[in-house]
Amino acid sequence: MLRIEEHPILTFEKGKLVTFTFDGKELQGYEGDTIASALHAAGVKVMGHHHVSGRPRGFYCAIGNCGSCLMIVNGEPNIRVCVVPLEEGMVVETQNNRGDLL
Amino acid sequence: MREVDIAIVGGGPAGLMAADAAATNGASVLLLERDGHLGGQLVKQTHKFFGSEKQYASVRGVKIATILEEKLQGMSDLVEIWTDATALGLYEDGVLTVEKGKEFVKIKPKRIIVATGASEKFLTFVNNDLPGIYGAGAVQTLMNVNGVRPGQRVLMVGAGNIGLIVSYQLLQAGVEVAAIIDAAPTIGGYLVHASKIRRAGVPIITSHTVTRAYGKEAVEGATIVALDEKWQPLPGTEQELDVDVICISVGLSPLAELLWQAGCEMRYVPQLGGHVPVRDHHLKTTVDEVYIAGDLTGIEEASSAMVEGRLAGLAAASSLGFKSDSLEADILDCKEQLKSLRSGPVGDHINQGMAQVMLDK
Amino acid sequence: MSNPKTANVVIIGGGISGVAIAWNLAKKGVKDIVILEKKTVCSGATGRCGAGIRMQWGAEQNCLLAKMSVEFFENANEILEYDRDVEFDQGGYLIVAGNEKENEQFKKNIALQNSLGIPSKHLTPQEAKEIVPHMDETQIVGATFCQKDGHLNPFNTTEAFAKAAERLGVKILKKTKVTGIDVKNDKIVGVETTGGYISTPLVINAAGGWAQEVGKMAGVDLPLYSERHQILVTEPVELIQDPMYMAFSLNIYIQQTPHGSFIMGRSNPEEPRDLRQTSSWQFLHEMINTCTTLLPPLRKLNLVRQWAGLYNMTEDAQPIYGKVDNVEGFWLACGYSGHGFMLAPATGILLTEMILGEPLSIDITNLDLGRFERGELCFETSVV
Amino acid sequence: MYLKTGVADKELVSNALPTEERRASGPYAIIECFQEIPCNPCTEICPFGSILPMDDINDLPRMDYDTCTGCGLCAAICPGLAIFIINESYSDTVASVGIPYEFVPLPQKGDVVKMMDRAGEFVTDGKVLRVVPNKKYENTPVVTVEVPKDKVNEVRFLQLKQEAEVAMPTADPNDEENLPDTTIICRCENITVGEVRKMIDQGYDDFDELKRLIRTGMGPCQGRTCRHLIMQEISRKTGKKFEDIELGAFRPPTKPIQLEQLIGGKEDV
Repeated sequence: MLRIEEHPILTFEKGKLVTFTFDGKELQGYEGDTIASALHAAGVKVMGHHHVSGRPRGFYCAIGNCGSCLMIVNGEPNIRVCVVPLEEGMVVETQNNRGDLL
Repeated sequence: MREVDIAIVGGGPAGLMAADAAATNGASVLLLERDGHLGGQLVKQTHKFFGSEKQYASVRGVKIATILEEKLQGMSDLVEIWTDATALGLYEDGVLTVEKGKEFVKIKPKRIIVATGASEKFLTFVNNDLPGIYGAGAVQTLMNVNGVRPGQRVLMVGAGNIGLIVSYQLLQAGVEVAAIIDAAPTIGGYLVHASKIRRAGVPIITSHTVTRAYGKEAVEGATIVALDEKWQPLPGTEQELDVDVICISVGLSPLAELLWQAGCEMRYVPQLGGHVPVRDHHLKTTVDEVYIAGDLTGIEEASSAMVEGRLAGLAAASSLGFKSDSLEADILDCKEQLKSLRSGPVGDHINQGMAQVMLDK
Repeated sequence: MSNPKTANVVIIGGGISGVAIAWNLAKKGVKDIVILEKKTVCSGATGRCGAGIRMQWGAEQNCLLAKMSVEFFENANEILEYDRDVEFDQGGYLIVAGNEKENEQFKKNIALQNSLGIPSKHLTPQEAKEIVPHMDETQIVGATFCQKDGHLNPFNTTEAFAKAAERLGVKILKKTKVTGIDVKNDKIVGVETTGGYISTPLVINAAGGWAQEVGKMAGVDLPLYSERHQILVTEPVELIQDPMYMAFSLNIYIQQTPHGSFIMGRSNPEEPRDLRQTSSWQFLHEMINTCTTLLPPLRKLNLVRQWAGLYNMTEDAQPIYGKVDNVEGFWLACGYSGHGFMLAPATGILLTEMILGEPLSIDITNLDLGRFERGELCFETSVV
Repeated sequence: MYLKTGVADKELVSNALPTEERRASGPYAIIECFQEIPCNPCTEICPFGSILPMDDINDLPRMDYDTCTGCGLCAAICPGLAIFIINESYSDTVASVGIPYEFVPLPQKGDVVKMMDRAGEFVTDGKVLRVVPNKKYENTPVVTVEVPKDKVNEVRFLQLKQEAEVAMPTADPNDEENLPDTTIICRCENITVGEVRKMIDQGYDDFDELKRLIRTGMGPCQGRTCRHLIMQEISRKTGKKFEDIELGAFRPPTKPIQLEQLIGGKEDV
């Protein structure tokens, strides 16, 4: 379990439980999570594969800059999941190409 | 077009102090913060700060952020705060473009204080793009903001203050730290930080670097190797560590993209962490309307960033004619504080660096 | 390696024109050619351009020059023995008409183009939509299309010429700025540079946006000005658009590169006429407003970067080719008004022929400097 | 060794101790702060003035052991967690040590904990005498533990002994070279070190030249991650000084933004 339940300095007030899907699988996170943090807490490290080399890509900069965590969210490609807040019912999918615009 | 006396880019320690100082002197301030909350790196700092009372010594970074934010909230007539607002461009006509939430906004400030901090340096090693390799900042965000552990067992690369502090935070979050390595022959961070991690059983291994990560879809381990006096790997000294996270903390670079765009004169000063803006003693750049504060003036501690922020805020407000009775004394106080913070052995390189980018004496 | 002290030919400017001329001259046996580049090869207008090439022009001469260039580009990798790829993507140019007047002009252009062997055709809005399915066809009244048009990778194309030229002995001095041109008795005798003096009887001004400045160094006030043009590029997506999409009446062009990113540029007569290469936020609004009206799904693309480059403009938006009559040894290959990249293969061939006194493959003598004094301008309307 | 390992040398520690006589007469604070850094809260907090005022904020703290009562406030406030409270005369048989401890779970009075030395090695078991939460001082609890008298200046940590030991060398010394060409240098565009090296070998020694030709730094991060690495590679291969290599252009925007958001704006243009 990657969620921190007890911490000597910080208290994490968990928000409402949020249900979303990742590649069709139902997962849960909390309000206040980014998509990336919820996936990470659920043990998902690979968020896509580079479209040329096929190498796995995951969370890296956490500030929406590096483009390493691009995923398809609610059908829209190239979403930087490290900075997008998790919402109830989101459909999150692995992106293995450059993203289909049409 | 939104107009304001002073726009401040960055709601970290420098930006918060700048906003406070400028507004206290009567200037209207728009404070822009990329994140969803103010504080910048402060909110990830669960340790108590060094320095003196004026720089909130012995208060935890995360609490300093709250204190500074509350001060600004008391000045809501003059200070407007935008979170989730990333400065995108600083154009030749002085217009600052901002992505505020999902909105593109243009601001025409009379003065701008850039306090964007720093970005993390990275390392080249085999498989350095595997998931499970994170910058120290990302680990802190995940752990201290989202409350999620980055993994089970971490190799920390870099024994500067950030590497040491994040290692300590990992331990506090219940994550094992397999080792802290650093290519340098000695520990770069404060030794009191090193000692408190070492006594918790984490080995600190100097003169070592990481040469490869391995793992199929994500990190499963790392190879480290000893370095000789010339920083070259010593054959036969390779060791493999079973870790699922490699945390990179090999230094910071001043994040000065907006200043480059605006045409500020920059200079490469290794003591300050890279290319930094040329400035005068009031932290004004070579572009008259643009002031600077914090890590982008040169990589230092948050205590100095706060004082610089206050100084830039005072100076920018003063240049617009906003002057309280204590202005001169306040500016002098900032300069004295900076001098004092930089007077010890750890400040030597900062002073050497500053001497190379000062416009006035 | 020290810089040469003498040269038979000095070319000022390491953009596509300069390297193309150098390669052609060297191929014809000219020795001791030096290219002077103040920054790095391709760092000026070439490296900032949209790199499109089309044969769909309104004036016969331009059609012929472009056709010559297309034919060259089709085999550029082989001709230049390039080890990478110039990425000539012949996805065509779809040029849309925003009004009936423009549409009628297009039909006349097609007749001319077809008579010259250019396989362009006129399309209805619905036919155009079949080629670019994500367009809003209600925004246009017609279009023309030529499959043989396309775009290249400007960096690789320039490198291909530069390397081929170097293999033939051309010296490219980068980070070497020309500080003066030495003219004695109305004759070129040398060039002063930040890397030392080079004696030479012949200087070619291929300085793009800085051609006016270079002219002044030789005491010639060229009828040129530079104008900023801006471009933006997006994050890549899977390939959805083959042709370059262009609208003269709206002053825009939009293409998807093989890499997947979209590159789009827009002209604006109000852009500053100086050597500024800064970007503006106004451009973003104007470009994106137009782009998302014409091609609505592109609104979901992510902007990665914007930049600007210089168009070197003449009064009739046509290049100046040829020598300067009162300064012996001073040659011009400038004033492309935005088309220098696509014309480069022809520029290289024709300027070489002119310099060597050979018969011209295409008559371009009317594009000389004298036309401005004679009042014989050569207007071309099909421009962005 | 201190600078290499973070473990203070014996001499440093013994020099910080008061006289034998003072050590035997009641609790005292020991400040294991051996590096001049700008920091002075300990001098401000001490109610007895036992930690002498500093001339310069970078000075090392100095103790007046005659007035120190071992009250523990300095241990609670020290940002470096470098102050410990020692009572060698806690009883006739045992001593006590107070250790600032910022971990969970927090031990309770009466718990028996493992006591570690400055290098995290196990020394002895100890019984927790009290836990002061120090809410007023930023919640740095000080845990006081009963330990054998001869171990009191050896132990500095409790309980959280990690299993983490560095594995023995297993890698093949004839492994690939240190940084093979296949290593990724530009994540966004998936460019390898080998591609960069090949270009540098051909004479390209400028960041923007490489950017144009092989797209390093052209991706969405705009070189934030790779710019320095590429410049280092140029420097390494050409021998050019890092500062003599041009950094290349920085262009707006600082991060990608969806075109949709830029629609409109006519009122300002």
